[in-house]
Amino acid sequence: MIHLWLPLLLVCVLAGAGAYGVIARRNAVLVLIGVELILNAANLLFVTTASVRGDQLRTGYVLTLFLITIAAAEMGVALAVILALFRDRGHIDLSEPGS
Amino acid sequence: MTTLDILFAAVGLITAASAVLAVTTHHLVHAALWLVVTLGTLAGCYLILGAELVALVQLLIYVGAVVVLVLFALMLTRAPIGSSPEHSASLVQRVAAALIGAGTTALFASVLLPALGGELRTTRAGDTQSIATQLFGSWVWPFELLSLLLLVALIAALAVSRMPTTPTIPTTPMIPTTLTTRTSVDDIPAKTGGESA
Amino acid sequence: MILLFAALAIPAVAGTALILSGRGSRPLSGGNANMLSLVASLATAAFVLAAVIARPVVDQQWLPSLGIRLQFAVDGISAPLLILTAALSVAVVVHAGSRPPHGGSPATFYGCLQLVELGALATFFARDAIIFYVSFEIVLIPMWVLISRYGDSRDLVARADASGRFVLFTVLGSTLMLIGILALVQASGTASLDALAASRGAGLERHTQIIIAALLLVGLSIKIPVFPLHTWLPPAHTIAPTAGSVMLAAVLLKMGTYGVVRLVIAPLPIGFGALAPAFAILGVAGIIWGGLACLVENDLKRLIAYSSVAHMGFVVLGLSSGTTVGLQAALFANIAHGVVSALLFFLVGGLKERWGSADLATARAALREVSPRLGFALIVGFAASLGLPGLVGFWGEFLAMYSAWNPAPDRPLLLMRVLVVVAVLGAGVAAGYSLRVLRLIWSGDRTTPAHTDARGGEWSVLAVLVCSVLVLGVAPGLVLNSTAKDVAAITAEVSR
Amino acid sequence: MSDSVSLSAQVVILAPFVAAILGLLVARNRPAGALISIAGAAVSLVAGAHVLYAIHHGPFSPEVPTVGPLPLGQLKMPLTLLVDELSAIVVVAVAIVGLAVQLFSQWYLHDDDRYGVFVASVSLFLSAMFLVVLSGDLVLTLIGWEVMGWCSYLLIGHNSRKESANKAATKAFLVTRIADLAFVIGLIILASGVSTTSITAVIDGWPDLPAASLTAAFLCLLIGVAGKSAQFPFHDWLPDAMEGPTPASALIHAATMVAAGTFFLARLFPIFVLSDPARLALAMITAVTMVGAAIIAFGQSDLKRMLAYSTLSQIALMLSALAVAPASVGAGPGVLHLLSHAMFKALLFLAIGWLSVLVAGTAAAKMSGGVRYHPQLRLPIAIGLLALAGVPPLVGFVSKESILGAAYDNVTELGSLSGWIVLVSFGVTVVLTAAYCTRAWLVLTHLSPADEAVRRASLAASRTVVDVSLVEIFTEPAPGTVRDSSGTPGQPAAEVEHDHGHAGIFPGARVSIGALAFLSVVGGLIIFTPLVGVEPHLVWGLAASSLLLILVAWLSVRRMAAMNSSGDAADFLGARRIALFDRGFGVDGIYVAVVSPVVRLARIVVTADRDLIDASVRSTVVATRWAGAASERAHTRKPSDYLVWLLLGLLVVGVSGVTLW
Repeated sequence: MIHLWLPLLLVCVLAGAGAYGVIARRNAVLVLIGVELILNAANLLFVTTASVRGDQLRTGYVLTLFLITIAAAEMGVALAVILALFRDRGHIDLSEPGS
Repeated sequence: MTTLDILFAAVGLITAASAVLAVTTHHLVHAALWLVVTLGTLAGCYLILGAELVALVQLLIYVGAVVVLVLFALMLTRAPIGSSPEHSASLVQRVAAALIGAGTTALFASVLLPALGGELRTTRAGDTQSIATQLFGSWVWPFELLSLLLLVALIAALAVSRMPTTPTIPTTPMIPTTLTTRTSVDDIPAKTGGESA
Repeated sequence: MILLFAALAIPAVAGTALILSGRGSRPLSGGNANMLSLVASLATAAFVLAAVIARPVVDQQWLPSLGIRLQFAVDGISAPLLILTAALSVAVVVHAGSRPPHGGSPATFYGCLQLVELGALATFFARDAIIFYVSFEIVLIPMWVLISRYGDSRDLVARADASGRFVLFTVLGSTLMLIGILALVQASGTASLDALAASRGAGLERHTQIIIAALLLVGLSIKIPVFPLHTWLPPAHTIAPTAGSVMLAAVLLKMGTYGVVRLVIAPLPIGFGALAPAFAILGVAGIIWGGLACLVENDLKRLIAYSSVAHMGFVVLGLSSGTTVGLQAALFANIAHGVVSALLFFLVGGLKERWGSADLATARAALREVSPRLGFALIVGFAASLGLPGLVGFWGEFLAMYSAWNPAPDRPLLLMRVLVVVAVLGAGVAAGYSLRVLRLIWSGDRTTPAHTDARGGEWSVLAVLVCSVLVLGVAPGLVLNSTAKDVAAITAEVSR
Repeated sequence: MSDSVSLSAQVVILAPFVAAILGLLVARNRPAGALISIAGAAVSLVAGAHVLYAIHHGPFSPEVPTVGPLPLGQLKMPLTLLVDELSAIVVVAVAIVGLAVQLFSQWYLHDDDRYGVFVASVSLFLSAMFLVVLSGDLVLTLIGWEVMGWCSYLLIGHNSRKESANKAATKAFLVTRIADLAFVIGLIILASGVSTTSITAVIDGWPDLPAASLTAAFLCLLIGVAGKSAQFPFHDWLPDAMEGPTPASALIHAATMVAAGTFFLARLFPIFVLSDPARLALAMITAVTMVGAAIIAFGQSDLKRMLAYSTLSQIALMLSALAVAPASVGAGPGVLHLLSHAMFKALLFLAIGWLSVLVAGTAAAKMSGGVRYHPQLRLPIAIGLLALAGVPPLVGFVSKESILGAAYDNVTELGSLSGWIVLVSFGVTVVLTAAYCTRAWLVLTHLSPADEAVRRASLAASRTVVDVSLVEIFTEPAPGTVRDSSGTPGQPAAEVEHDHGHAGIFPGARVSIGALAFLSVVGGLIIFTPLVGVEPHLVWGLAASSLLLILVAWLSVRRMAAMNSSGDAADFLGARRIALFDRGFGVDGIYVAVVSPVVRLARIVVTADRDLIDASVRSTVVATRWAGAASERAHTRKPSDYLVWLLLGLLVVGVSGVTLW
C-alpha cells in the first residue's frame, strides 16, 4: 500500500527541475541533462500509473521500457550533434548567438 | 503512513535532491555525477513501486550507458574540471528558469495530485514474466520498430559526427517586392516562359 | 444545363490552353491567339445568351462532407450582368486585336482574359455561397497578371505598386468575405443562396446578423469599392492595359455589388438594415470624394477611376435604401456603370496609346477637330457619366436618390434625406468634371499633334457601346423588367 | 380618333429624334442633313397641328404611352405623355419656331463645316422640348429638361474652336445643371408624396398633403426653373450663351428652352397656387430679374446681348404671371406670353442674325444704321420691337396686358404682397422695355456715315470687357462669316455681302422670318379665337396707362438719342458705365466666388486622398515592416533564449489546456 501523492510529487519535482535545467544552463550537455530529467519524470509517471492500474497489456511498463530506449537513442544523436557543433564552433555555449 | 510510503519518501527525497543539484551545481562533471545519483535512486523508486524489470533496465541503460555518454561528451568538449560558474546563465535567465520550473511543477501538481493524489493503493506486481509476455506478444511490432529506431539513431550519430564543417550560407531575406521597392521586370515571377518569341 | 456548363467550360479550357501555349518554346502568335480567344468569347457569349433565355438550373451533390452543392442558375438579377460580362469579353478581344499586348506572350494575355471571364461568369452563375467565393477568387490571379505583366511599363515601380495593391486589397477583402460566408453558412445551416434568400435571416439573432453582415460588407466594399477603401482602384486602372481596365471597371466591380445583394441584403435583412445608414454615408462620401478628386485630377485614367468611385456611391446609396426602387436603381446603375466605364476606358485606353500618356495638362489636338469619332464617343461617354437623363447613367442615379428619399421604414429618414441632398451635389460635381474634360480634350482649335481616328475593331466596339448607352437610356425597362421579379422577392414588399 | 392623337403625339417627339440620329449619321452630307432636319421639324409641326385639331374635334385619351411603365415596386412610373390644349398649343408654337430656325440655319450656316452636327443637335433639342411639353410624367419632364440643357451646351459651344464659346457653353451648362440639382430634389419630393411620377396623379394627390412639403418642393423646383429660365441669380449664363450661332439663340435661348420653366409651372399650376410662400418667392425673383435685366439691356453695347437681357426680362414677366394669377384666372396669361414671346423674340433674333451677317457683327456700333442700308429688314425688326414693347395690336400687347390683368386681379381679389410687387415692377419694366426698344430702333435706323470712324474708335475704347471673354464676339464677325472676313477686322460691311448678302439669302430663311413676323402681328388676334383656349383678360384702364408709359419712354429716349452724335441713347451713360452694363454688373464674379472654393476643396480632397487615406493604407506596409524588424530583433539567435520561450510556450499551452478544459 502506498499513497500515490508521493511518487506524483516526485514527478512534479523532477519535471520542474528538468525545466529549470534546460533554461538555466548554457552548456549544451547540461541542457541535455535537464531534458533527461523531464524524460525520467515521464517514466516515473508511467510506472506509477501502471502500478496502480495494472492493465492486461502492461502498457505503462512497456512504454517506460520503450521510452528508456528512445532516450538512449536520442542521447546518442544529441551528443553527436553537440560534438559536431563543438568541432564547428569551438564551444557549445547556447547563450552565444549563432551565425 | 505505510512502510512503502516511508521507504519511497526516503528514496524519493534523495532523488529530488540530487536532481536539483544536477541542474544547479557549477561543476560540470558533478552535474553528470548527480545525474547518476538521480537515475540510480529513481531505479530504487521503480523497485518500490514494484517494477523490477523497469528498475533493472533503468540501471542498465541510463546509469550504465547514457551517463557514460554524457561524461564522454563533457570530456570531448573540453569541459573544465572544477567549479565553472561562467557556464551558468545570467541572473535574469536563471530567475526565468526558476519561475518556469516552479510553474511546471505547479502545473503538474495541480493536475496530478487532485486526480490521483488522494488514493491509497497496493502496488500491483509488474512481474517480469507478464511484462515479457506482453512485450513479445502484443507489443512486438513496436518493439521491432524501436530496434530499427536504434539502428537509425546509431547511423545518424555516426553520420552527424562525421559531417564536414561547411561554410555558413547566407539566406536571402524575405522582403516584399511590391509596394515600395523598385522591381525590375525579371523580379516579377514569370508566369509564362515563351517571352523570347 | 449543358448550356451552363458549356458557358463555363469554354473560357476555362480556352484560357488554360492559351496560357499553356504561351509557356511553350514556340508560343502562339498574337494573331492566332486573338482569333482563338475571339472564337472562344463568341461561343461563350452565345451559350450565355442561350442560358439567359433558357434559365437552366444545376443542383448536384459535390462535396457532401462540407455540405457544398454544385449549384448554378440564372435569374433576373444575374442575367443582365452575365450578358454584360460576355459581351464585354468579346469587345475586349476585338479591341485588342489591332494592338498586340506588350510585356509578354500574347497567348498568356488572352488566356488571362478568358480566365477573368470564367471567374466573373461563374460568380454570377453561382447559387452556392462557397462556389460564389471560389469563383470570386478565380478572377484575382489572371487580373494580377494582366496588370503586373501587361500594364503600363513606363514606370515599373508604379506597376509593381499597382498590381501589389490590387492583390493585397482584394485578398484582404475576400478573406473577410470568406469569414463572413463561413459564419453565414454556419449560422444558417445552408450554403445555398436560394435557401438563404428564402429564409430572409429567419432564426438568426439580430446581433449575429449584424456581425456577419459587417464582415461581408467590409469585404465586399473593398471590391466595389466604397469610399475609404478605394485607393487601390486609381493606380490599378492607370496601370492596367485597356482590356484589364475595362474588365476591372465593368465586370469586377460589379461582382462586389452583386455580392452585397446576394450575400447580405437577401439573407441578412435585419443586419443590413442596421448597417445601412453607415453604408449609405460612405457611399455618399464616395460620391462627393470621387467627384471632387475628378475636378483636379490630371491623369485621365485616374480621373475615370475616381468617377467610378462616385458612380458606385450611387449604387451603394440605392442598396442602402432597402426598398424595391433602391435595389432596382442599384442594379440598373450597376449595369449602367459597366457600359459607361467600359466605353470610357476603351476610349481613354485608345487615347493613351495615341498620346503616349493620359496627362491632361499637356496640350493636345482637340478630339473634335482631328478625330471626330473618338470625340463623339467621348462626349456621349461623359454625358452618360454626368448622369444626363435619356442616357444610361441617369436612371440609376435618379432612382437611387428617390429611393433614399423614401427609404424602408427601418432606416433613419432624416439622415437618408440629408444624404440625398449631398448626393445631388455630387451629381453637380460630376457635371463639373465632365465638362472640364470635354473642354480640355474635346473642344479647342489645336490640330497638332495629329492622331488617327478610331476605325475597324476599335470603332465598332465604341459604336456598339455608344448605342448601348443610348438604348438602355431610352428603354431602361430592358434591364428593370428583367430584375423586377427577383428584386421584389428579395425586398418582399407589397406593392401599394 | 384617340389612336390618331396618341400616334401624332408620339410622332411629334419621335420625328425630330429620328432626324437627330439620321442627321448625325449623314453629318458630312449637307443637303441630306438639311432635308432630314427640316423634314423632322415639319413632321412635328404637322403632327402637332393634328393633335391640336383633333383634341377639339372628338374624344381622345389624354394619356399616351411611351416606353411603357417601369417596374419599381411601390413607385409608379407610367412614363406617359399628357395631351391637352395647353400642351398642344405650345407644341405647335415650338414646332413653328423650330421649323423656322431649321430653315433659317440652312442659310445662316451654309458655309459652316459643322452644319450637319448643328442641325442634328437642334433636332435633338426640339425632340427634348416636345418631350417637356407633352410630358405627363415628372421623369419625362426631367429627361427633356436636361437633354435641352445638354443641347444648349452643344449649340453654344458649336464653334468649339473658339475659347470664348467653350467657356460660355461650360458656364451655361454648369449654372443650369447646378440649379437643376434642386429641381431634381423638388421632383423627388413631389413624386414621393403620392408614390407616383404621373403629373395628373401629382396634381390630384397633393392638395391633401401637407402644405409645408409642397412649399419645399416648389421652392426647389423654382431654383431649377430660375436656372433654366436664367432668372436672378442664375441669369448670367444667358447673355454669354449668345456665343452660340444666332439660330440656336433664337430657338433655345429666346423662344423655347428658357421658357420651359413657365410651361412646367403652368402644368403644375393647380397645386402651385396652393403654396403662397413659393409664389411670393417667385414674384420676388421675377421682379428683380425683370427690372434688373431691362436696365442692363438698355446699356448693352451689343444688340444680341441686349436681346438676351430682354429675354430675361420677358421670361420674368411670364413667370410673374404664374406667381400672381389667382386660381380662377389660371396659368393662361403666363402661357400666353410664352407663346407670343416665342414668336416675336425668335423673329427678332433671326432678323438681327440676318443683319449681323450683312454688317458682320452684332455690336451696336456695327449695326448702327443697318436697317437703312438693308431696308428689307425694316419691317421684321420693327414688328419685333413693337411687339416686344407691347404696342397694340401686336401679340406682345395682348399677352402683356393679360399678365397685367392677372396682377390686377390678384391685388383686387387677394391683395397679396406678391401682387403688389409684380404690379409695380411690371410698370417699371414697361417703361424700360419701351426705352431699350426705342434705343435699338434708333441705333438701327441711325444714318451718319461720316461719324462712322469716330464711333468705331470710341467703341473700341469702351470694349475692355472682361466678362467671360466675350469681347471676341464684339470684335469678330458673326460665326457664319468667320472665313470671309478673318484677318481684316473693321472691314466695310459691303464686302461681306458678296458671300452672304441679301441676294444670297435662301427663300426658306426669308419665309421663316416672314412667317414669324406674320404671327407676331396676327397672333394677338388668334389669341381671341377659341382655338387657343386661353381667354385673355384685359383691364383697359391699366392697358391705357401702360401705353402712356410706353409713349413717355419713347419720347425721352428719342431725346436722349438726339443729344448724342452716335444716335445711341445708351451713350448717354458714358463708356465706363456701358462697360459695367456689358459685364452684367459683374455677376460673373459671384459664380467664380462659388466655384473657386469648390476647386480648392477638390485640391484638399486629392491631397487628403493621397496623404490621409492612402497614407493609412501605406502605413500598414510600414507597420508590417516594423513588426517584421521587431520580431527579427526578438530572434536573438541565442538558443538559450529560444529555450526560454519554448518552455514558456509549453507551460502556457499546458496551463490554458488545464484551465480551459
